[in-house]
Amino acid sequence: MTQHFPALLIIVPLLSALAVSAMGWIDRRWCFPLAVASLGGALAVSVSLLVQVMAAGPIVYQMAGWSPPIGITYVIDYLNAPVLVVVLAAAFLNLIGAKVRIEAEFEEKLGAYLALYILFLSGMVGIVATGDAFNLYVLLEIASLTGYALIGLGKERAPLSSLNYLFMGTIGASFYLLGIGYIYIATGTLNMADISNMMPQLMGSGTLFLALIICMTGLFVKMALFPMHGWLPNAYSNAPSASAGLIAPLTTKVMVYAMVRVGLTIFTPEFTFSRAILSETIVWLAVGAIVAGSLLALMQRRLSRMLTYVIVAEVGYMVGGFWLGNKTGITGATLHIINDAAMTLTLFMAVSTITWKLGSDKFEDLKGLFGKMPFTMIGFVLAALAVIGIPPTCGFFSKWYLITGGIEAGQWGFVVALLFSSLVNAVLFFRIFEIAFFEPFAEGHGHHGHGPAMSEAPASMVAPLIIAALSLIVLGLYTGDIVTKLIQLAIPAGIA
Amino acid sequence: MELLYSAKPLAAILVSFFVVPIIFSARSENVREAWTFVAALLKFAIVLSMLPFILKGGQIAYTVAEVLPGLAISFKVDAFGMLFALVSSSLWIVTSMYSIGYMRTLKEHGQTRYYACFALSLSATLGVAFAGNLLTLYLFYEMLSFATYPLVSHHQDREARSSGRKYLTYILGASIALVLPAMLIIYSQTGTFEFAPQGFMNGAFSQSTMTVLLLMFVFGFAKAGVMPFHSWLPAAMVAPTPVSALLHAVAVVKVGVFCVARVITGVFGTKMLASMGLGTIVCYIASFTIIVSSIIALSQDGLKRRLAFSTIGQLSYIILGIALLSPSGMTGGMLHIAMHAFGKITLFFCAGAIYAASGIKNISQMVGIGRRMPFTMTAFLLGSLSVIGLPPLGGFISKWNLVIGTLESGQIFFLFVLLASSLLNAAYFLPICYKAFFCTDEEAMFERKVNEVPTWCLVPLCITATCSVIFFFYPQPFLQLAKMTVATIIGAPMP
Amino acid sequence: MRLLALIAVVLTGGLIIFHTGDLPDFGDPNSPASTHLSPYYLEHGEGDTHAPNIVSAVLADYRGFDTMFETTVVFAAGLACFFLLRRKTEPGDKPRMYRHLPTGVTLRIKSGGTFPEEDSTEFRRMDSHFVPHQIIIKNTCRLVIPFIQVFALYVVAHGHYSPGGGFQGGVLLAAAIILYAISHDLRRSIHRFSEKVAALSGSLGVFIYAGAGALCLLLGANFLNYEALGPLLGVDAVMARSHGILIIEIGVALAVMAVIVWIYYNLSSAGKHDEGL
Amino acid sequence: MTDLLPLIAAKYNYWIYTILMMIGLYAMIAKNNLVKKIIGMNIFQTAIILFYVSIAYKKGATLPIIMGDGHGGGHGAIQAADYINPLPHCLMLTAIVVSVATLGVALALAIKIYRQYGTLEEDDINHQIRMQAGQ
Repeated sequence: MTQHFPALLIIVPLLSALAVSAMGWIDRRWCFPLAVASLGGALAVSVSLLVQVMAAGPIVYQMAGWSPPIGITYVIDYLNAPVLVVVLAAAFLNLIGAKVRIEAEFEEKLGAYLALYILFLSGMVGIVATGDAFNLYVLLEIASLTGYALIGLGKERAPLSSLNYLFMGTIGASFYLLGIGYIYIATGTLNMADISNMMPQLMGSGTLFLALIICMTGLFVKMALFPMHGWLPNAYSNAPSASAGLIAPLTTKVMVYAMVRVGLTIFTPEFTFSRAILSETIVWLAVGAIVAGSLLALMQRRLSRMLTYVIVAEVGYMVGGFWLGNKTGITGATLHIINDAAMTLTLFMAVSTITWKLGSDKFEDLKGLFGKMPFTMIGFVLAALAVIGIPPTCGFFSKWYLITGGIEAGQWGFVVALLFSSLVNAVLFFRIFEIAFFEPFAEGHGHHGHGPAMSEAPASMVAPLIIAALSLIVLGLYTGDIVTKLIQLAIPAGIA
Repeated sequence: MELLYSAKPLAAILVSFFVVPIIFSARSENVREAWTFVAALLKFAIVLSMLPFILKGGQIAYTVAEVLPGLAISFKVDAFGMLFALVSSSLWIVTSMYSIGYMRTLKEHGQTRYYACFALSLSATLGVAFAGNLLTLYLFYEMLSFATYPLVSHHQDREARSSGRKYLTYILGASIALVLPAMLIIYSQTGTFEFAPQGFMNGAFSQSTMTVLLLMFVFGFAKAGVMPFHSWLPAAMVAPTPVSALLHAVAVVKVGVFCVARVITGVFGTKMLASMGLGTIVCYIASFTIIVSSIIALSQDGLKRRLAFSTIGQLSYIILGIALLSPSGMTGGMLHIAMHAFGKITLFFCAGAIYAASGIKNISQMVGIGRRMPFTMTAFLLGSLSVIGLPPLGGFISKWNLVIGTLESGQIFFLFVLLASSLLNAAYFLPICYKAFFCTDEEAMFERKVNEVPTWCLVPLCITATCSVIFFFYPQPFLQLAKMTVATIIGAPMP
Repeated sequence: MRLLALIAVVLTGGLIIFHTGDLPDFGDPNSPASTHLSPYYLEHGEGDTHAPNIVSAVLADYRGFDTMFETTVVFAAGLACFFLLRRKTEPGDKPRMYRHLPTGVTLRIKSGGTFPEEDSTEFRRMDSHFVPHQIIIKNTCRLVIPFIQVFALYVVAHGHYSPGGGFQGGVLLAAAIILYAISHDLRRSIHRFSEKVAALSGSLGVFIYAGAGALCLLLGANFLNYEALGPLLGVDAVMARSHGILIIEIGVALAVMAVIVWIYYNLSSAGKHDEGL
Repeated sequence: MTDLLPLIAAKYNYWIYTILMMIGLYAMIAKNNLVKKIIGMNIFQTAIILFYVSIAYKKGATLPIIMGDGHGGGHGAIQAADYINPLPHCLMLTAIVVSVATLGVALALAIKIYRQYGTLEEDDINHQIRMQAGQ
């Protein structure tokens, strides 16, 4: 059975999404256990795949039994095995942490919500695992479509934000599709490995260069790289918390992964980084993203909105790191995919816990939270330290690689932007700590109506949060292993 | 040189780390404070158990995890680290005792958080002392910043808030903006962070780059309080006095100078710096800080603020000593870490005792207090004499070595700096003592009955004052450790 | 904003058009797209799957995994529309309108009054004041709908040999039901093909597809490798692929029909499931 | 200009799809009405579908349903050049379904927005949001 694990990665969530949606009509009590079981199962499968890959190298799985260029393949290699584990673990933790909220907010539509949740996840997992350029598009659309729905049922402006997200998402995905079309014109195949085999003969091809630009543009829109980031803050901050905790950690990160995949596996690094002007432009865009994201985050007065701008800046980290085009930079970008997913997960889970008890995430409502919700705040602090980049949390180490990569490539703008953003992040989070630490808790302002006394959130919310927060330190301490045993093996030869 | 692999350094660091959950879950105050003592004694015992081996000229190494390829979180206990670890772990015991008296007398809130953060800070301090490479050093340096933030802003009022903000802005801002980039630049060129007796730069940089990098470190470790990155220190004096005492006379600021000293000796290498003449630049910066801070201290009326500026000046003694790059200068600088610690902590304890007993913070209101609190003020006198550097107190020994160091290196200018500063020290300390003891009855400002502070406060400050005296007559093992460090650096045989 | 949009659009268009020079001519049979991979499908497709319609063969077999997700996309859209729009009908404290069918009289029953049974044949609930009684349209549609459905089944079943397949057939089946909903009214349609049935058969349709794939996996072959079904169906490997295609086409048709109807229910009534358009 | 015209004539499919796509894109960015934007989105997606389908075309070829009796007889080996490329068609079937699904969700969101604000004009909605924030 182990040889079928790459397929199980997708089948388990897909079948259980169907079962959950059916159970929503038959007996709602079964929905949640089923969802947890399926995500847990998929997580176990992904961990076992990671172990297999580390022991025996990449695994290729042929869907429908057709060999690569003819059929669709799934490829689990050093690059995506850790990403898969992180994606599934994040979704799993968030699901458990959000149980109370989901059951309270979507009572009637529990089945539909959980089914969408799992389908979104299976889309994400598929994007990460697939070895076929077109299959990636289909999965991208699954993830996007379910994402629009998960966001759309939020508060106030959520439908409008979600529709704007839909427009931008569709533009992004369509550009990617168009880029695949150009690749197909030039090579006649859709299999990633097959395309990269043909790349050496097509080095000077203008069509492929256009395809690269179009694919990348599409992915940049999807990952909200500055200046195409406009949809993200509204969509994420108005989404229901349970959805934000799923979508915010995964979407941008998986899109960055897709960028790495397209850049390294489809186009091969020799081609991707062959035009200095393109790399240079994109690195400067990333610098813009980092600076703009940080400054805009400073202007926000709501916790969740502030975090969305932090995400915009983080996207700049990863895109810039990748397009530095050297080994250190790409290592940093890939490492940051994993670390940033964990950090964002922790932050959004903490915000979800806070809003659940407090009913608000405006800065002025956060007074005295250290005293009232100590465990939640410990999780929040750890995540904040990781975002600022304080050792031994994982954020420090990926930033380390990114900055070193910038120095090696001589991209001083990028280095300065990273340091600047670390400082701004420190200001951002300490502003909140100050409010939560110094100001006394204002009794009686609008909390969620769970009894008169404000207290720590239920254990089912706090425990996953603390686990996520501790994972930040664990990831940090295992950076060496992750880099030498996985990421460096994933980066193809031919990169300085 | 013998190298021993042992988890003892890690154990010493983790002792106070593991006590944090226990402190949080303790049922009563007594249990909580008992555990603090257990941790402090245990920590001191572990450190002490490593001492004989180090004194024999050995080193103890331990690697926790390889976090980046070829770059590990690792510990290496050498003589210099041992010296610092001894000072901070022994003083934690005394401070814990003092904290109990002080915090209970003033009925401070949030004591559980206080003890927990204190324990964390000590973990971080020992981590810095035992760090085997620059990455580990930086890691614990940052950890210390965060662990001390709740202590500095303990009162949670407006003043504490703005001081806390200033504290973090300076410390964190400087370390992220200056130290981190400098580290990255060095790493990208040399590919290593492992401290070496003669540094590991090996001519990877030109002189101008070296200058910039060195200055980035000297200023970036803002805990060392080199001007103009000093003003967090007076601001941080809003903290409860035990915090000021241990952290801002011993742990935090000494971590700063320790880091600077480590970087100068272990990263750049003294020979390299001497050949490029970079030590002198640092000496001038330190001299400037020494003189200016002493003059500012003269004008301060708040006792703790005066002590703070005095600390800024004394820290730069250490940097000056190291940067002289001469054997005696370095010995003096390193020894001053210990001697100044015992002297200054006594002074802070006294300031806290006065405040706890009478509620007075300003020097101008302390006329005649020596009659009411004779033990405290005697200790204060001893402490100030030590800091000024007069015999028969420990401070004399370190200052003597510093003076010899300036002569050895032939830089007479700094000799005058030291002498001028000693005079200034005397000028801002001795009047306090004088006014406290010698005044007419009319001048005495204490109508109401002021008694000596509780025993829990009094005993610690007597202990540290006595230690200051003892170290004059018997400066071991600190002198030995400092000399061993210098011997390693200059490649001389072990003393 | 408009000017900016125009500039952006013209620039993008210009960039794309600028590169057309490198592209193969329209209809060039020697372009890489037509020479690398596609000849394999054309030359071996029928032999491999026993389906002369190569598009069906590629869709349902060679790239069957894509198509499974295509069906899932449809299902997800159905779920999304339901999730976003559906709301519970208000409790019965508002006045309701009923038409008495034999007489054509419209009744307004105040809240608290006795409402007719929901499935009453004499009374029909109305939401607007005027609903025309279109007997010609209704009866024509009634006549046409069975033919549409039979044709849809043909399209599904004959997808191997002619243009057609699960999606097309499913859409036709859905069109028949939507035609019924338009010509009669949404309530009647929901009464016959309820939301729950739609949702469940949507799941079931995708389940048939994914389940067939998973069955192959349980039988020891790769996911969606229908050859493994051969022993079960009592045919050889090539025919097993052919039958496999049929099975999943049926699943697709079921899912597409149910979900499109479901989406229509929600969109046309803005989630209230009342009389509809 | 003399070189350009035959170039356009030989590759007119690309010109048509590009123009169509840009019309769609322009509508998505510049139009004020949300339904018009949705229509623009559909045009945009359709343009890409046309692009793919035009890749598949080969001069003188027929649709990819293999002629013959289907039982091994017929006229010998199958010539790939006789049939147009089936792969893009298959891909576009997927893309069409995706665009229909997206359209459905977009309309659902538009209905929800209309229910909330009573209008589909974007500047009206933004105005209302600003008014709410101002209060």
